[in-house]
Amino acid sequence: MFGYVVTRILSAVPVMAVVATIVFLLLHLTPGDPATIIAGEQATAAEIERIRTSLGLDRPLLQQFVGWLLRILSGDLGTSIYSGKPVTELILQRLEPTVSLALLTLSIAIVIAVPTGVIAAWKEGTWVDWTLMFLAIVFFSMPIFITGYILIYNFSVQWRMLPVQGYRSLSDGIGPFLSHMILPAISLGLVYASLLARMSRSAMLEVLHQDYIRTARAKGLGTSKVLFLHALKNAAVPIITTIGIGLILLISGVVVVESVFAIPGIGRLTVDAILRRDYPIIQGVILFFSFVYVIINLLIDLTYRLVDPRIKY
Amino acid sequence: MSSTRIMISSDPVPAQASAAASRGRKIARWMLRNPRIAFGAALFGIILLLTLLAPLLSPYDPLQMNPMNRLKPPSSEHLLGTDALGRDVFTRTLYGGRASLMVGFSVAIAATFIGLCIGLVSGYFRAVDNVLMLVMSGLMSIPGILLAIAMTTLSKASVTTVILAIVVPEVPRTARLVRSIVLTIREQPYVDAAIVTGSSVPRILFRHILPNTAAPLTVQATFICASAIIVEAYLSFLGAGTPPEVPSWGNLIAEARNFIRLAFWILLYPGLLLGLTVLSVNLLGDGLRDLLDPRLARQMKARS
Amino acid sequence: ADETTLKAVMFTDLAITDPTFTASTITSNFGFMVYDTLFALDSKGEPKPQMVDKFEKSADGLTWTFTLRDGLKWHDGTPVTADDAVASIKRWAKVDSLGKALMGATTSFEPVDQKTFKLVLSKPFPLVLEAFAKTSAYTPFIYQKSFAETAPSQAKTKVVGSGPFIFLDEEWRPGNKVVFRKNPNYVPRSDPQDGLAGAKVPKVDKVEWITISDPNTAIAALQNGEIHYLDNPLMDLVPMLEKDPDLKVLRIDPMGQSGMIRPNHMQKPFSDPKARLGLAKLVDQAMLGAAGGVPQNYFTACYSFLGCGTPLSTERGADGFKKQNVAEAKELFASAGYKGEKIVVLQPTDVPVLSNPTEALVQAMRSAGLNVEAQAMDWGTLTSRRTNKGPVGEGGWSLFLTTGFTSGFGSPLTHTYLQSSCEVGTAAGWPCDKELQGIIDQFQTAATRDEQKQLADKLNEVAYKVLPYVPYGQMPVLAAYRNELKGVQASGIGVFYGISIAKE
Amino acid sequence: MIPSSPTLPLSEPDTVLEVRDLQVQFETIDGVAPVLEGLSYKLHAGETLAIVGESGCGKTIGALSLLRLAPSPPARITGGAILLNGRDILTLPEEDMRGIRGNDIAMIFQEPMTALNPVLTIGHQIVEPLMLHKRLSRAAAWERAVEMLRLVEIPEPERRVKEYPHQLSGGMRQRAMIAMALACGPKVLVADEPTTALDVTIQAQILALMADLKRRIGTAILLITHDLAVVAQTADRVVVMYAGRVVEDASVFELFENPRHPYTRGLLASIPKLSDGNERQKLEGIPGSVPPVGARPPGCTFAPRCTLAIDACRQSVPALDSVSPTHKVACWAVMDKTSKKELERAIV
Amino acid sequence: MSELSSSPPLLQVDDLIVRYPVKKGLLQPRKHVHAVNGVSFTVRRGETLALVGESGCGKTTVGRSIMRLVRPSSGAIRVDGIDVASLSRRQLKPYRRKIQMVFQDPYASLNPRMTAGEIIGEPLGNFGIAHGADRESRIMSLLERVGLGRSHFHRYPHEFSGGQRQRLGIARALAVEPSLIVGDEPLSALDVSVQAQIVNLLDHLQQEFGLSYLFIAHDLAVVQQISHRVAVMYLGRIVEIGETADIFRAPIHPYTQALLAAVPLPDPRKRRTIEPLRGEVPSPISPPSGCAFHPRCPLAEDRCRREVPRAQEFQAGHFAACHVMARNNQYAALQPVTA
Ligand SMILES: Nc1ncnc2c1ncn2[C@@H]1O[C@H](COP(=O)(O)OP(=O)(O)OP(=O)(O)O)[C@@H](O)[C@H]1O
Ligand SMILES: Nc1ncnc2c1ncn2[C@@H]1O[C@H](COP(=O)(O)OP(=O)(O)OP(=O)(O)O)[C@@H](O)[C@H]1O
Ligand SMILES: [Mg+2]
Ligand SMILES: [Mg+2]
Repeated sequence: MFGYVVTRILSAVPVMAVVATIVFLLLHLTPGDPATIIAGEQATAAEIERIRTSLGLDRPLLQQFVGWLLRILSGDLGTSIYSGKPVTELILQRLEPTVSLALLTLSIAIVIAVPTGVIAAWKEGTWVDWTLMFLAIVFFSMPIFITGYILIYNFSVQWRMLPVQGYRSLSDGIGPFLSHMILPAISLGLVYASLLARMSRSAMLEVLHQDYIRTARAKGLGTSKVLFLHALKNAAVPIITTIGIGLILLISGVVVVESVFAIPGIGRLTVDAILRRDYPIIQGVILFFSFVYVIINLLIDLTYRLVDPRIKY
Repeated sequence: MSSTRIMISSDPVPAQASAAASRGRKIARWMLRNPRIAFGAALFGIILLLTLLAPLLSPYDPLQMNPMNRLKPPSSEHLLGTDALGRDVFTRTLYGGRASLMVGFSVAIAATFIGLCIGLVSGYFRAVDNVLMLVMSGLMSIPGILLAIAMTTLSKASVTTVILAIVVPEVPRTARLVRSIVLTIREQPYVDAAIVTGSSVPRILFRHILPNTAAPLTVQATFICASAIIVEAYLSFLGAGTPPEVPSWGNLIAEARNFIRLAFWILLYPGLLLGLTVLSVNLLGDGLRDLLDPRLARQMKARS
Repeated sequence: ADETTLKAVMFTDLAITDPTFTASTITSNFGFMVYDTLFALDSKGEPKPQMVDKFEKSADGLTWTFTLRDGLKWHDGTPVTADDAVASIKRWAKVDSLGKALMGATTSFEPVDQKTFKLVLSKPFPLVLEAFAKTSAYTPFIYQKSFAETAPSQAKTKVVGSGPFIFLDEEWRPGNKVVFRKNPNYVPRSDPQDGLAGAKVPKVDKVEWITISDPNTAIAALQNGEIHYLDNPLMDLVPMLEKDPDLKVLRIDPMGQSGMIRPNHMQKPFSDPKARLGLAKLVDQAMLGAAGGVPQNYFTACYSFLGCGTPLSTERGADGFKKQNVAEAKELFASAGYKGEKIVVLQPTDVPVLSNPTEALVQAMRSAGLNVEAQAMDWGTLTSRRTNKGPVGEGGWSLFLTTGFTSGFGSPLTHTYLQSSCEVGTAAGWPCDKELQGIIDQFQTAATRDEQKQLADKLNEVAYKVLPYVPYGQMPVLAAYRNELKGVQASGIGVFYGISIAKE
Repeated sequence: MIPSSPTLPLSEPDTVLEVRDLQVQFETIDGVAPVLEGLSYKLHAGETLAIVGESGCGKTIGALSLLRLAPSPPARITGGAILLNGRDILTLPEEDMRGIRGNDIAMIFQEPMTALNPVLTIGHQIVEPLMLHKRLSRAAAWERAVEMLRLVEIPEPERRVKEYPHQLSGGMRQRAMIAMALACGPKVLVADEPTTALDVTIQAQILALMADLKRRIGTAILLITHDLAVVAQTADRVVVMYAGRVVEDASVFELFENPRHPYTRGLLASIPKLSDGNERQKLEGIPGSVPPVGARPPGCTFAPRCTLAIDACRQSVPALDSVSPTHKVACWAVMDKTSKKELERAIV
Repeated sequence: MSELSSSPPLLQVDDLIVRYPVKKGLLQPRKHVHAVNGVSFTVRRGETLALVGESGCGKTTVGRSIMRLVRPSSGAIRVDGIDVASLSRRQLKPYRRKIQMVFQDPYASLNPRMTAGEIIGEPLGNFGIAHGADRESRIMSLLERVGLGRSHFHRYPHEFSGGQRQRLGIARALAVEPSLIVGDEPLSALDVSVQAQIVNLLDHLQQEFGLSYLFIAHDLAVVQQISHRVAVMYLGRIVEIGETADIFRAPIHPYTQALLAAVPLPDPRKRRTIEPLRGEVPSPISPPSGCAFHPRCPLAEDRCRREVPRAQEFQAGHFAACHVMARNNQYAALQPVTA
């Protein structure tokens, strides 16, 4: 088990090396250079050149790449070209909002989606199934920012019930935290819950057609026991997979939601960094994401074990 | 149709009644059985028709601006009002569909094709499998939208760039789907039979394995298409989409969002059409998935 | 708990804290919070002493002696010295064009004692005080000597100022918020606040600059009372804000910004002045303004290269350019030998106030039969693309739109975009015209207002022939804020001293 | 070790379960197709009744219908009655039906791998019906689960009870399945091809176990299979099904020694017989194959494959008629030859 | 049968060993499934050799190795004296014309997207045997040979019944006119009535073309019907091999005896009274030491636990690998197992 975890984490290394190469090449082979942006709106060519030299951007590509790799290997993601702050610190600062948003969204989605999927599967082919799945596909088809604007407009601007934007840490109290998080989490959660509900349904359908469900019913068990114990536990693996995939997809949604609700999370950090060509941040964050990806996948695999005794490591 | 019939069940249950059914009743029954496909296709067909007939339906040029006549509410002159540069929203919404659908189709076709090639090679040739899958994992671990933003902002903004930027993150998923199918199919006895009866590798790949990817890839392609249309909108929203000259729905929405509170109609109609399109494509995909093969759902899950 | 915190959303996010490292405006704003300047412009644009208590000018105008005010202290408690001031000005002068000009005319610039320093010029330089009070592009803030002695190409990140607010580095979340605390030891001037001059009294305990990248969200947040102050609100929504009884909209900088169409003088077709004239004929300033979403009451069509509302403003030579004339433009392009070559227009899609007018201009150009390709990009990419001097086939460009602070346009010497010296260092577009540059250079010695006015007329006339750029109007810099805020001033740049929050 | 002589049914033994003219159809959007067209048989206490027939003739559907668990949609019971101790369970509310499942009628399935829930322990799965039907406490139920495992001869039942199905071998799983089915002491045990997925050696173990248990517990067994050899080894009585109907119903001896229906004969002629001799007999087989549901011919469904078919066969369905007190057959050709009247006299 | 035994072997398998790697984590030691653990036998022209044994004992693996669908870990497979393992991809082609395979699952072994004609025509095309009209007529005659009609030419597999599908599979194998057909449980997915049809067909074809069969099965009753010789496998090894009649009349190895005893007889008068073999086949990942059968063997001795028994000839052409039987040489005394 421990060995398995270590192996899995080690297997992240080649993936991250690939990511590092992709990102480095993407950044350095495309036009646009941070020096000009740093120099400001009214800078002249000479000043830009001065900044370029000071950032080491005039050195050969390979030299920059190797230098960067070496630094990463020593655990140093570099410092932001702009603020001069260490990338690690910037990521850590932004981690909390993003993680809270993701987790809250996740919880909302799971709480809504899994029972929805279970019920839809149970009522397969009836109007209940049809309605639930239609709603799911409608929400799934709705761009997040439109949902976001609709929510802001109603809850914040019209009814003034909730704040428009921003983030409060959980340490500021559960009230402020939730009031800031609820709208973003809902606008993101709807899409995610729809995905999850659809997947839960199909996972459940698959399980409900299995022999052991027939066995369970042949024992005289009631519907809820059959559904929520015998079936759901078996459907858990694909559902957890979807939760995991969703969590990764969620990151894309987070970028949009963080923009709409001005949440200082990692998504926004990355977009800003890309727009400014703050290379160390872009590289650092994307490496970080690929690490998170590996960890999420690892966690999913470990969770499989909890629900499915057949899986061993 | 024969290929799909096989997939419904290996033991079809033809009913006596069906022999006498007229063609019309057959169609009606087919639609009853696949309401999602029927509804999705109808909705999608209407939207497609609207966008294709845009020049006939609207007297305006989608790019013709008149800044002095900006943000006008819907009127008889401008059915859906005008936008921030005084362009006709109705016209732009229709033309916008062309760009968005083009992006959707192109991405779906390109991602499917590239993913198919990679997946076939990776699934059949062990030697390259590890390397290809490593690169795919690498690509997958970068959140798609960030990769796309990076690609569009860092290179010249054009429709092609946007298509490419949406395609790249989709490729690994498709490649993995195809690979998993290849891995399953190559274990099928009929592939063994083909080997034993002297079939060459290309023949096995193209005659025996490839056709099995058609159904799941069709389904996958519809979902990619739907997602591409949304992603295009996200990219435009984040300022990294198609050039503003191109009146894609994403651009219309992105331009409109600053005016929601002054002129909601600029956002409403392209937004509505975008949502309906994605909905129709998703319905189509969902229906196709269940029609083509209920077991497909499992493979789709494994695609990540 | 009784702490008052002023929450403001600035027009962009603070990325760099060293105002001599970058010319970016938000860093200037930052400077005005934490640093102080020797002189500062009042609301009429006149330089007034700020850190300087008194100064003397010798009769020949060549020797200037400055004495610092009493009680100036760095945030770390050490006193501000003449050494600090001299080192800071020297650092600034290495990057700022006006600073370079000043140093070019300087024999010596040295501290005399703790609080006194002396400037000895080799030739008369009429803009000494203007230079020390400069607010646009690089502002000569006074840093600690140790800070000032690092090369300007090396960004400094440790911020120790002497201004009315203290920067809390540990609370800084780049991309999210910048936090300032009131400087309890700040000794303001005794004269009342006037523009950037006069007393700077911090009246709130904390100022937070919050980043909200979505302009709609920002406005909603202001209306919802989550923030107090919104710098540079989306122009389109200004009328709506004006209607909101809880809010006020103020012209922070009445002269504001001037729009410029920058053609590339190095490449065809705009290397030919006729083509530039043709371009100017296509411009309908009011239309471009409207396209940018500027409400009509805030937009001024302006035909003066030195800005409208500045002392030297003039419209000499602009008569033929006040109305769009496509036919004439066509002719001009034809006579410039234009045969349908591709014209690449850079369009910064993330700046609505530039992006939409660019689109409108592109349409006008197309209507004149020009083969225009608009290339969309974000502002960051644009600033880097525009340094490419090559032909369009090699990543070059033909024109782009930008804006500049009108306050910097007042003098040809501080007007970066007007420089046509044919040197490498001029602003992107690289105008090159000996006659125009000659007139600009004459300003260095034009001592009296009259002399300057005459020169300005001449300059405008020549500039409308040479067209280093095509002006397309002027709009104020606005700020919207909640009624609770008292004491917001039209200081030209958003500053937060002198502002208090009234409790309901 | 195993009692080798089949227990012959007494003249009027108590019937535990009677299926009377059971009709089941598949209702899909394509139309309605009958699956079971009048299935009838009786199961007596302590008896093993085998139902045989080729794949797809409706054996499983028939078995599941006993518990009202045939997959619905598409299956729907449209007629007939299922009498459990004289009570028609088709009319019971679902609630009461649950009380019968696993309690009065228990079932074991073909694939022990897929019929056990892979994510729950064996013990848990055995305990469930005990707590539900017998209202045992958790502890008591677990104790009984261990006992049941011991009964089905699973070594180390205390340990196995805590294991998951995948930790058991195929044979063990089938034993666990039996333990689970028998936990509540059902009156009827329905075994749907309980050994088909197993190797011969394991099959022998399981059949031996079932015979042993039947002797000890006295549960009536409904054994569904397509393997006539298994039938010969275990059953007291045999019902032969073809395409949704019973074609022959006889005691095991009569069936093997004097098969009347051409289908039964065909089946018997198809079985390769293990012999110690050197001779290779020719297998006969039955030409053609079972028609799929929805494409069954009119009249006797077997007619198209039948070498003896006469016109009557293609026109109307023969009824199940007695040829001896313990032997019924549904065949026009057979009925033609045997004078019906004579037979009736013989029965009375 | 005597003339059969005198002809040279068509297929000769020598000490075949096949191991499959078991997927494990990077840090765990690599494990193997010892699927086939040293198997030797021959198949002569016109002969049917049946390979029987319980599930997982490696029958399919032997068949697949012969078809070169699996690469053996060691050992030799010779067809007409040529070692199959050494063949390159190109050399493999003529080899495959000699040996063909019929698969267990008549559903999965036919590409659902190809018509019967295409399926049977595929080997003809691959080996360039026939083209155009010639190919068509050959396909037709193959269809007829396996008892299908011309009308089936354009049908898809799902339009056939299980037995018909298996006929298609046989027709495909026959297309290249092979000398040997490896049948991997070609009957086990079929109903008895249909099984009988196929058994008869195979018999008929053998007589017509002088085919050899390697017939993999687990149903001993069928095996007796169809094979000339039988090889009994247990956990990757052949424990007994000999003429069918010998094996069924006088099985030597205790496993063979048990296997035979476990076969239910289709006669209610002959109910089994023998206690069934205890336990189940152990895992081939870690097979028991010595004689793999010893944990289940009623006669097992100490030596069985330690030493792998070698095959010994008990009678002409009748080999078995058992220490106990070899010592007692009791085979002659054995009674037929059927009551
Ligand atoms: N869920 C279902 N949907 C459609 N057809 C079905 C379904 N279940 C069973 N059938 C069909 O119903 C018929 C009877 O099925 P059933 O399972 O009772 O046969 P069986 O006699 O048990 O066969 P086997 O020996 O293969 O188990 C078959 O033709 C089968 O194909
Ligand atoms: N590709 C493979 N990878 C790993 N193990 C395998 C593979 N194929 C077969 N095995 C294992 O090798 C052993 C022998 O398998 P094989 O299929 O040859 O047995 P078999 O005698 O044909 O069994 P059955 O009667 O079930 O078909 C089994 O334990 C099986 O699990
Ligand atoms: Mg069945
Ligand atoms: Mg096998």
